[in-house]
Amino acid sequence: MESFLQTLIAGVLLGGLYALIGIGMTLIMGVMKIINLAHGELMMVGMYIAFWMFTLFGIDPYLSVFIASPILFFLGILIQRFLINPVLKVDSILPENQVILTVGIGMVLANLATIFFKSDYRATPVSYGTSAWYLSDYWESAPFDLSLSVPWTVSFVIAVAITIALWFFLSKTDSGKSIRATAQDLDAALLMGVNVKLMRVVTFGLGSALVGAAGCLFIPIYYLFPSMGGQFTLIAFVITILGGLGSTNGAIFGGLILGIFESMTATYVGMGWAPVGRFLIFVAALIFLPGGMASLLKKKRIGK
Amino acid sequence: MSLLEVRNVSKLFGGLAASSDISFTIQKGEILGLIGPNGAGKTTLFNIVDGVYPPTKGQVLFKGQVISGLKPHQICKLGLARTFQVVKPLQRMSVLDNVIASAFLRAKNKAEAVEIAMETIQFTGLEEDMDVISRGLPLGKRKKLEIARALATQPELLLLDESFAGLNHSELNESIEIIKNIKARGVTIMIIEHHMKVIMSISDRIVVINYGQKIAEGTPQEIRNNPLVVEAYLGE
Amino acid sequence: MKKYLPLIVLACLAVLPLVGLSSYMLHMIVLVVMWSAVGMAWNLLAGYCGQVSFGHAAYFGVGAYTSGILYYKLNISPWWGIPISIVVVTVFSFLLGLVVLRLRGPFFALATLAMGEMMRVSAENLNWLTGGNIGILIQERTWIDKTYYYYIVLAIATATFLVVKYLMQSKIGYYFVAIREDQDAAESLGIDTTWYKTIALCISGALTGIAGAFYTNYMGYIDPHIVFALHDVSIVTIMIVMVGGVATLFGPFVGAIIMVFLAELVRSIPGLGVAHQTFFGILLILIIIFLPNGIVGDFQKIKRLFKFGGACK
Amino acid sequence: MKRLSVMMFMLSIVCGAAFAGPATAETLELGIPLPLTGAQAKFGEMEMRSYQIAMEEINAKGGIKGMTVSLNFEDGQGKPEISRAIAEKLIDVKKQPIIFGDYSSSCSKAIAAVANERKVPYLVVTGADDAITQQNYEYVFRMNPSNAYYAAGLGSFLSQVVKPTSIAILYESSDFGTSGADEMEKYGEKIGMKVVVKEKYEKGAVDFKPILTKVKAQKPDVIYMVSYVMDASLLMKQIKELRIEAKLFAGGAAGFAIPEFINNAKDAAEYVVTATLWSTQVNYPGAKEFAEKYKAKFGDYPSYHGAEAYSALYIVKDAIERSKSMDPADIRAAMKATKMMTAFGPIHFADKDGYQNQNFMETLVLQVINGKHETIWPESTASAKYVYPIPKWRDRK
Repeated sequence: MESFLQTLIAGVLLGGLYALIGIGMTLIMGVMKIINLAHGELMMVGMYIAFWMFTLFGIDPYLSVFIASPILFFLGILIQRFLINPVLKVDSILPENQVILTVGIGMVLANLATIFFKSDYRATPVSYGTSAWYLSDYWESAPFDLSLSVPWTVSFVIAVAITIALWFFLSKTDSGKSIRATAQDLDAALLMGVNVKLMRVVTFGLGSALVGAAGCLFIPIYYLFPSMGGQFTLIAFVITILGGLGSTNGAIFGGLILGIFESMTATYVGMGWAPVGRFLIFVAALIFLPGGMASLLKKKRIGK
Repeated sequence: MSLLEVRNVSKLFGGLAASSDISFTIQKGEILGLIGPNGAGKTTLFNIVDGVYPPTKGQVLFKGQVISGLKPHQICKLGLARTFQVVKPLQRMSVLDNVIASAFLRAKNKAEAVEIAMETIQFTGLEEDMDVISRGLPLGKRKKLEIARALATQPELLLLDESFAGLNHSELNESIEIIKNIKARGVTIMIIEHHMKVIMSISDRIVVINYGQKIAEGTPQEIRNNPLVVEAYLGE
Repeated sequence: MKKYLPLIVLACLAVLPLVGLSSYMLHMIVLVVMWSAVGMAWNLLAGYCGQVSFGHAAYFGVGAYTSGILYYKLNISPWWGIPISIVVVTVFSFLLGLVVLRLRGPFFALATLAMGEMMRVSAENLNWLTGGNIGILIQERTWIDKTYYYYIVLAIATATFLVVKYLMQSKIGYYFVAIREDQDAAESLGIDTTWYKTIALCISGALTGIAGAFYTNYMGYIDPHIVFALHDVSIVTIMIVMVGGVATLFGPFVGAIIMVFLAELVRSIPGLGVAHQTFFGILLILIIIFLPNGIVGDFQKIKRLFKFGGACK
Repeated sequence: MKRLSVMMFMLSIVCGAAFAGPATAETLELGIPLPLTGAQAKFGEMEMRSYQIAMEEINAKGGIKGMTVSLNFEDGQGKPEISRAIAEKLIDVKKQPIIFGDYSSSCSKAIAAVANERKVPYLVVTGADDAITQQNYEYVFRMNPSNAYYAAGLGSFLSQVVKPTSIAILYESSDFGTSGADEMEKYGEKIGMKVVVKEKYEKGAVDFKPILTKVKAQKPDVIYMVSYVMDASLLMKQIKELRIEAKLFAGGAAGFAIPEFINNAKDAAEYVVTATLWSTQVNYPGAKEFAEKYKAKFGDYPSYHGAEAYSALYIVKDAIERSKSMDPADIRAAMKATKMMTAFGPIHFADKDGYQNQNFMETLVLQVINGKHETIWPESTASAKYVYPIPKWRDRK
């Protein structure tokens, strides 16, 4: 029982953070229909910003969210405007050449980080890094002990807050609605007079800003080195597909499912196999649930 | 025995009926026109016959054999070819290669495929544009290419989906000529068309659908005088 | 001229070891030829048939491990891996195809990517079969002189080239390209798209597997991180073809020269240090932006650029 | 098309010219393959700095046989085929009479095979896989103990001080992690210690809590972890967070022995012991000086990887100076006869227990005491008395 609950807590916390990484990618993939293999590298950039803000000025990584996100937003806009857009415009036999472009971008970002910041492993030694709340501290006669890590919980809460803010932006504001329209149906959006070109630029910026924010939330609980991006790119893919392209709600569910699934596999099957499980549900989602979780959510609504 | 029989076919998309309980037959050698207002479900019906969608209810029989449930390529092999309303040329292949690709269906080797393709290209009057990469073609020629490609599979029944839309006057006449020649070769044709004058002049019989239902069937003369049809078109 | 180009290139390659190249150069050339074989195999599936795979490491790795396991488990010469991998990888590709070929476009790409990663993690965990992370080390390599390896890999690459060339001139080739251009149209023309995509996947997989089996023999050591690598195998393969020229016969060869030779050259520029990757990354970005169909694919464009110089002659 | 082939021909000529650099008589140019980019770059960088320190010292004292040493670092990116290319280049183009360096076992294996085939001595500096020196490779020498011996010191500490009855083993999915875990399992059987959990994880994992929860339920006496770099600190942070009480938390070198471990895990690192090959407090001549020099220059103490690289250059210097000529065969003979003291410890390449040209040495145990790595075992070289039993998490402030 203790194992199960503790694993569940871990899974939910992890899932919330995963979701934030995934949302950035789901927006980009949904609106632009491109595969961005530099996503993890953008997160790495966000983490370096948080790291230096902490090291040089003592700014808490959580506050760096407000610094890293705007910077990443502009970086994303620059990348989209000057690198990705020209490639999307040209006519090539395989549209996937944009993927190779993002590989190149990722390679350059990671290598620049190596040159400027060396390949040292970095972490922000925040004071609350290892503190936790314990069930037994509050309830003396608890039948078992559960713990809740402070930084994990704070990161999770901020991730949820950002997600809610994003949801408001997408569903209540005009530009948000335009982005959603572009993601759902490009032709319809064009007909409705949405400035698709602008929306693409904004979306890429937004996606980058989100993953940058995720980077800031990760650094108190994780660490940092230049070539760390790849594994997070893969996780973002899994969540995007699980959740459904372009669906933020889907990405949240996708992230939570992945987090809980991975934690449960680690406890009850073996952590070495956890990545296999991850990709197994990924492929299964691709085949049996082509619209992702978003399509399930929609179906239910129609059913009512 | 009729060449094609559509038997009580219905198709639902998420609760909405795109076709409901449609039945008709096509006899060997005739040209059957399929008309109806926009969104009446004509192309859906083609897609059902062609195997793109399985029908929700009912059956399609080709040469006495049930073909609903088969895949498009299997149906094509049986001798039923189609064109698309939104033309789908194989963009980066030349016109000749486009036609060769489809001619392979009945050819034993490449030489034979080329032979069939050349013959089809001459038949449809595309000789001059043979080596042009197909996405560079003007719309009229792309529509012709669609027909040529379908013909190269040597079908017994040809489904033409708005092959005349967007053509200018001379192209229109050319295409009508081609259709008549196809008929002369003994190929049965089912055609969707908006151009009333054309459809009335070339069809032997016409089926009219509206809101997914068949509302009339008969010779062009009968259709012209059918009050239901008039209402469907005027009522728009 | 164009007709004889393959023969001329082959003849040049065949006499290369005779001009007294250093063992180092020969190693680089072996890698170029091996990667161009992998590139050609990928090109068949992606460039011609339009199914962009991000998981060719799966086939490469299964081929490599076929060789490795023969040696490690059965004590058979790993060279047998080359013929046996054809069977093993074909069966493997067929099974994989049952799953991934249901998907199209970017979804296919992502599914293959996941498959490649799954194979890597499985190889890490199946200790009894693959030796897990310890990998498989072949005690004695067959020859010290690289010339033999070179001729073997050249034979593999030539065979791959001929298979691709022959297929692309036949009915199958037309069908592949038809599927790439428009799958629905192809289906309506009587092409069994699922079947032909499976054929493309199996042939492409088997050809990649042969190269993988060669890798085991040549390098003498494999482990899951090396042969099932996402970046170092799957993506490098894609880059080779994209840079060289998608859907061209010579593209993979030119791409392999760039990705192996030029990368080594850039790496060796004195004083560049670790920045060589930035340099090379920018080079890749420029190629993709200005030559979206690769060097061979957009050769006319390059020619136009140099026309000015040509007129002065 | 013709132009293309001409271009390709030109390219190959340019390549050939660029690859073959001349070497002057007064300088001894030595190329060293190292992973300077990619996931292993951290260690490549540390080794590069250590080689440079050694080079400066040697040059200040007149170089090797009167020649000034100049080091070229070649980025192998941790890819075996590139490491092999570098080795081929050094042997074939640069005619370097001895090869040394590279970091991972897989790259070392690729170089070892080439070196032995071409009959050029190769000194393995950090590659730990046992198989490297079990191949009857005459020309391959290894200065670091192989994986099987990494935790020997820790083993004796366990059996003499802790006397545990059960152990949980967590290890990363790499050759280093796998063989480290296997060795500990074997050792556990020998001393009657039950292995209650043995779990592998994908390196770079974010969340270890699930696997740790499983460990917690088994209540092992010792938790032994073989991890590279930062996984180590994440593991300890999360162990602290879950308040898993074990008699001892032990690491198998690598990640637990680098300074980043303490910097990152902070108070969670306290009292953790780890096996190591070397520490900054050992009494070997030059060890402390090297460590201080490194810290002064780069702000942090090196781990054993740095000491290995630093000493490697001295071993090479020693062998070249004793060698009759610059012929690889002579240098090999000199290498074989090596018997010297370095900052890393005594070096002697022996053939025993199925190994060839392998340096066997005593390995150490470190414990984090008051936020510093202290050498605690063997007691002869200890810089501080070990703390055992360790306090419970709940009782720490």
